[in-house]
Amino acid sequence: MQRIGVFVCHCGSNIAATVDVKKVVEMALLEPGVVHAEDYQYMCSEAGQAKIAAAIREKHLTGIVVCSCSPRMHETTFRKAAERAGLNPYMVEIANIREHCSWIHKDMEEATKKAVILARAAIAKVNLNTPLKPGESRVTKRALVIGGGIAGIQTALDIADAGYEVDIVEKTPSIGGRMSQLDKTFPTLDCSACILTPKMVEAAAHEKIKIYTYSEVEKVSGFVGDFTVDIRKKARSVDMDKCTGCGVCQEKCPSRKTPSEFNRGLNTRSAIYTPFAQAIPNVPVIDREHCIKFQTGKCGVCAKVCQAGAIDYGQKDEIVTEKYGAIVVATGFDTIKLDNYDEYAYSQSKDVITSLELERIMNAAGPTKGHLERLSDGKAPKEMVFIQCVGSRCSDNRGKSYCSKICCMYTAKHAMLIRDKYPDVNVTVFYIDVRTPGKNFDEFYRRAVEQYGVNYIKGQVGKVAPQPDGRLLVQASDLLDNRQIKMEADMVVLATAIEPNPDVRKIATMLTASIDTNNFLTEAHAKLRPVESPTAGIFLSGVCQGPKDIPETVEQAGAAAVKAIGLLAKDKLLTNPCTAQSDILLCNGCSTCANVCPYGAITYEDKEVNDHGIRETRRVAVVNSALCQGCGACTVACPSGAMDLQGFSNRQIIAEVDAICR
Amino acid sequence: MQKLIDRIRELLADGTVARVLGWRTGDLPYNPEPAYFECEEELQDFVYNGFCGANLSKYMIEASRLEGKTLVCLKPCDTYSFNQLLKEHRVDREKAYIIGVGCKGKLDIEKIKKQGIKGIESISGAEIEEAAESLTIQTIYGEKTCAYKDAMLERCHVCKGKEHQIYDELIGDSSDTTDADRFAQVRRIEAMSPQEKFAFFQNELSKCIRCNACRNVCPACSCRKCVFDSTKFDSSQKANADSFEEKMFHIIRAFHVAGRCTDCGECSRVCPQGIPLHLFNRKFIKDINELYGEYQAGEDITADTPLTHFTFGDAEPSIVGERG
Amino acid sequence: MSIEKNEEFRPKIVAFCCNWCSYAGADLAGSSRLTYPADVKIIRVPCSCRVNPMFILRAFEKGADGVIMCGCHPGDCHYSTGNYYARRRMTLLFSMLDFIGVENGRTRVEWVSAAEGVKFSATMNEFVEKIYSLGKNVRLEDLRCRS
Amino acid sequence: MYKIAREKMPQLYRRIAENKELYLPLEIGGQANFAVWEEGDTAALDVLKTVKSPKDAFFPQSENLYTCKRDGKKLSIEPQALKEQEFVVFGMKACDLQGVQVLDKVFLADPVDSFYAARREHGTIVALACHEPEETCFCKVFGIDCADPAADVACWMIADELFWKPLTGKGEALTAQVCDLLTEAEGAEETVEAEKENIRRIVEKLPYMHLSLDGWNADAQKEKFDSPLWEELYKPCLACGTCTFVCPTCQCYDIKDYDTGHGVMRYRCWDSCMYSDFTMMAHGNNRTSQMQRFRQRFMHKLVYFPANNNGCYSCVGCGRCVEKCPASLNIVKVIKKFSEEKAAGGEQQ
Repeated sequence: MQRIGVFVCHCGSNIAATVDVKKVVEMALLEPGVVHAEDYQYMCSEAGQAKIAAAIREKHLTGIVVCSCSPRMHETTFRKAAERAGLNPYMVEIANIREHCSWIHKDMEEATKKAVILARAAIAKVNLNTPLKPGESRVTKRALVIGGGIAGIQTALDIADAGYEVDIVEKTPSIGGRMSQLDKTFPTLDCSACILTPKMVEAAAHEKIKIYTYSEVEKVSGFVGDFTVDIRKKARSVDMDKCTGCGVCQEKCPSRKTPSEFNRGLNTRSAIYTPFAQAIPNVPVIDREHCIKFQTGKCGVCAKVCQAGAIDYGQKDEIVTEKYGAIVVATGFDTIKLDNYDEYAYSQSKDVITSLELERIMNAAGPTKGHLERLSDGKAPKEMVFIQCVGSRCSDNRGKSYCSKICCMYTAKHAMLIRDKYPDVNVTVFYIDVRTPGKNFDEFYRRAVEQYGVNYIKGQVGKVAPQPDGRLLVQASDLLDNRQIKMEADMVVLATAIEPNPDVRKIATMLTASIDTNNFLTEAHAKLRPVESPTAGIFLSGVCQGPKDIPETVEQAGAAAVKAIGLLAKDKLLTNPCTAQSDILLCNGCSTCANVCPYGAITYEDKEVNDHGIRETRRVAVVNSALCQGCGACTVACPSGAMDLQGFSNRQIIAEVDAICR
Repeated sequence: MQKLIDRIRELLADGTVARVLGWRTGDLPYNPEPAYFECEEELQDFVYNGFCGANLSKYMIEASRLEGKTLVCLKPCDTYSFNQLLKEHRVDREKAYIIGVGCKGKLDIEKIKKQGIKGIESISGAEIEEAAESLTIQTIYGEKTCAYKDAMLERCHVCKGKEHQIYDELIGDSSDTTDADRFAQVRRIEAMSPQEKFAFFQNELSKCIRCNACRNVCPACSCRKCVFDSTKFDSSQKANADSFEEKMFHIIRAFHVAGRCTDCGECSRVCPQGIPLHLFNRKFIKDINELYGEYQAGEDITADTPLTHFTFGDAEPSIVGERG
Repeated sequence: MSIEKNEEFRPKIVAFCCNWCSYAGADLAGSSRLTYPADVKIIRVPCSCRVNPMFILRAFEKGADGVIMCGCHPGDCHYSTGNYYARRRMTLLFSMLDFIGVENGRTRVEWVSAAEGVKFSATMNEFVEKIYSLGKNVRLEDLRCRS
Repeated sequence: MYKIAREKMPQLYRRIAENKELYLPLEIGGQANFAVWEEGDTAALDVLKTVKSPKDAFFPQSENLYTCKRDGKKLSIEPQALKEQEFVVFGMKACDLQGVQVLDKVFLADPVDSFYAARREHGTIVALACHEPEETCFCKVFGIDCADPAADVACWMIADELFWKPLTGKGEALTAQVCDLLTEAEGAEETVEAEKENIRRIVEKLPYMHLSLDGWNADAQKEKFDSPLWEELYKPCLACGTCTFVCPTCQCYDIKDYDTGHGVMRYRCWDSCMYSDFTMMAHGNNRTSQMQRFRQRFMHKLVYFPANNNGCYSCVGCGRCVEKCPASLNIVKVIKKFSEEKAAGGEQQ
């Protein structure tokens, strides 16, 4: 039997003016288990807390109920006070007789009656409380960043600068990501490579950062503070230590027909290659699928020409197992496939291109060495059409329902750059809305229209038809003038929607991080915890969480780093003790609970049980209290009642219900 | 049936299976019981006829713990239950050798007796071989006949189909015996006024004697310890001391199996008081189908179960009132 | 209002509120002095997904006349997905209660954010009024509790 | 001997109900069970067996024992009043009558169960002979004559007339109360005898009537208890309580508390030896497997009870469990199995 103390706060007149606090004390004393009750002016004051402490000590209280303001206000205060007096902090319950009672009721009798019932419910609950102790777990002071684009690089740099080790795992042969493919960036028109390359170099040179390129995360186990990750280092076929990056192998490689991923397939590369000149590491990989040596066994030119003897055809994939305290996902995006948008003739005409392809065409290192030309015949275009929202803001199932966010701005950038460099080219942009929230964004767009004479038409393009003469007939509607437009263009650029990198689904499953219907990783809270996954210890950086531009990505990368640093700075983690627990004897092992757990906190083990003398091995649920956040979804999903939530147990809630309905 | 027995004998003899879970012939013409057979001579009592309504899936929970494989005879509708148990890790597929047995509708002795047929000595027409149109019943009060359809279990009138969902081999033909709308009665009740609904269920549930037959026969109610037997929830009640308790028991039971109930109809088959317990389950199934998309538990074991899954655009609970 | 008309009957109403949104919304209603009848008593739960249908039936058993559950708006759940599960569970439960003839107005779910003190108070006023109009719960009560 | 025409029966019910509770087989939701008759109800007297036995009238499925009330920290205890209302159970069959005899041996033996005793004292039983016994009946095996039920009043329904014969003082008193509705039945003895003969002839044809109880006695306790047959027999058992709850002789009960919010109601309710928490105590269960619980039921009915009650079995052959067991298990199958085994054993020797 508990020995319960009840403390009724006047809160000055906030409570006492409407609730007869003496009556509450008197009635509380009649409840089972209550051995002490008193009221006081301000329970949260030093003096009030001292009264609580004194009563705990003198009356040997095992639980207390404070009738006061909302627990959201002072629950922590009273828990700490109880703890100082030697009582387990989870033996404290609050009856909210201010926000839920005195402040909303005017009639004293009625308010007092309600306060008595609320106190009674809290007493009934605390009668069933048990002392709880937060668990502890160690923190491995190293972070893993998945993805080596600008988001991953920035996150890694920030974490490393704080003094923690960081590993970056990048799937492709080089870090740099999408940003390395861009020519210029809005709204300042900086050269993308010029601002990205120093960051790449800095990351590579940082003593706290280890970069695994051409590598993938294979397996993740463990939980916040203590993840174990298997990383597959794919065989590069080139010895990283010996290679000097001279590039001779690439020049001499006889297999040159592979579409270049970096240039979006607009030109080709050799089978041994580095994706781009500034690649980090500047060590090529052999694409075994297209390598003559690997396919036929006859060739070996690269090994012959390599002065350093770095070519190693026998290299095998290697699995590295590392421990991490925090994991940041920065897997980025790709543009969507345009299979559902035949009307734009993307697959029929070489002169219909995506914006990302235009970036490569405009880039001096790109397939046309930076000359704006039609890919079909190499002629300079005179008339260019940009189509916005291709696959974005789509109300049917063909594309994405969301706004890709970056297209308005990069199209303004493209239009401006073309008009600047080739003033004789006419540029027309078909848009639904022009969205330019962001610092200097609208000014940028207006410059495109006002200074550079870009022709913006609000309207949708219905069809792009290649003509016999090689030009493209664009049929559109002008929504403002309410007329149909037919115009001929030399090139059409599609502002193609972006979507999360398709690999993210696999990674999310490994991390038990939740993902939304568009494959974006879900944040723990849309507003208040935007860079954390609901799964503890997993953080989100960049477009994997939602569409964003470079400045936003960098901001979020920094924010994710701060959250990771906050975690790594701790020596150990105290876990919320109000977690779910499964009764091994009642558990059916049916997996229902695991299906509703948003944190992947429930696993199944075959355990030896002794069920009243019957010894057998059973499949039972095990809750990892470091991962469990205490929502209670599993407790209701569990049909046998094996799963219960500490601090909000079935019996506790039922006791409250009974006390209220009595 | 001979083909079935021959095959079982073979599998038992060559050691493929350690035992057989089927039906043993009863001492009355209509009461075969679920039974294990472990050797050739025991098989002489093996029977499979129209009265073998019992769903043997649930016995496989226990059988999964035994050494060696258990051959189990499952009718098409029983295989849904087996699948569901498999999904919930309650049975071990490796421990089961499933013979999908043919089914042309199972018989309900209560329905025969309700027609005033009593003192039954023998029944012919319940054998499985050919689909009989009628039953001939010898009684101490003379010979009676009864149309096969009129003696069929309620669940067979809303048959889920003749396809077995899981099996190692099939023996015997099945037919789809559907001749009624599965949700007709649910719809009829839905159309009643609250007073009528309440009166209907009060009348039915007042018969409940809390024998727990419905729960214990139910393949979805496979908890090691039911919440109503456990002290953990403060819900341990044995008797219908107040009319509330039956409601609590049957609503919660239906809720616990919602999305998992395959509508095998065993609950209604075994209720000694003839309470149409399947109505609770069907109501949930109908709601799930209408609100969250067609779902048949036990059909696809990889599918998301309705109550452990959601969509962002799910109906709000207020739809209950809005539907009228 | 019907409250004055019916002096005798004071309903018992249990409100389950999730800690993160609705309980805070109720706090805000309090600090904004937005009144609602004292018949409503709030039980704090971590999330709407913690509310077991058994709790709701238990409340009726013990004499409650109405039960309302409040949680974060769909999409805003502190635990991401809790209220989505709760929504399905409660929809089915309420539908079943309706099916067996328990007046549908006695149960309700409302999504109330921490900023919606006004909505909290309005919802409670509306719900209490509804319960007054329905009168005493007799269809789901254990009569032994009256003694 | 008296008689009354069938169509006049409602008048009879009404008369009895004037100052007594009248329990009759009533059909509710398609199932006949004994329940208190109210004006307008139609009796289901032609139903041979009600689903539940009429034992509820004397030993209800659940009944309050006492109530504790809490007022602040003060507790008060109110015992439950004993039954004082006179009542009549109309239409009980011979097997169920024997069932009451069995209950008497349990509840009226020292220490007397006062709740049960009060009901027995205030209850009058009007029994009805079984017009057409069925294949699940085996009362004769226990020496019961379903053609001639001995209660306070014995009745026979022959054609459209009910023949009424008071046998005890209570029966005479009831007869006096309704005598103006009854008519003297002259020469009825012959009619009734013919009916009895007819019933007995039917009984002879029933499949279970020649069941042998050989070997079911106290001496066989250990042999029966240790028999390997139980392990085989119990297998289909679902551990539900159907057999025990429809049984006219099962008498086990559990005592439980119900929290009313203002105190506690202590009540008893039927328990079933088939339930996993049967006889559960603080240390756990003394029967841990379903086989043990299953064995308990039959050992109790056929061995322990007769051993303690001069050979009186606590089964009356009503056959309800035969009809209602969801797994088609029953006491007949158990008895037969043991007999077969014995016969087989005999042959071998």
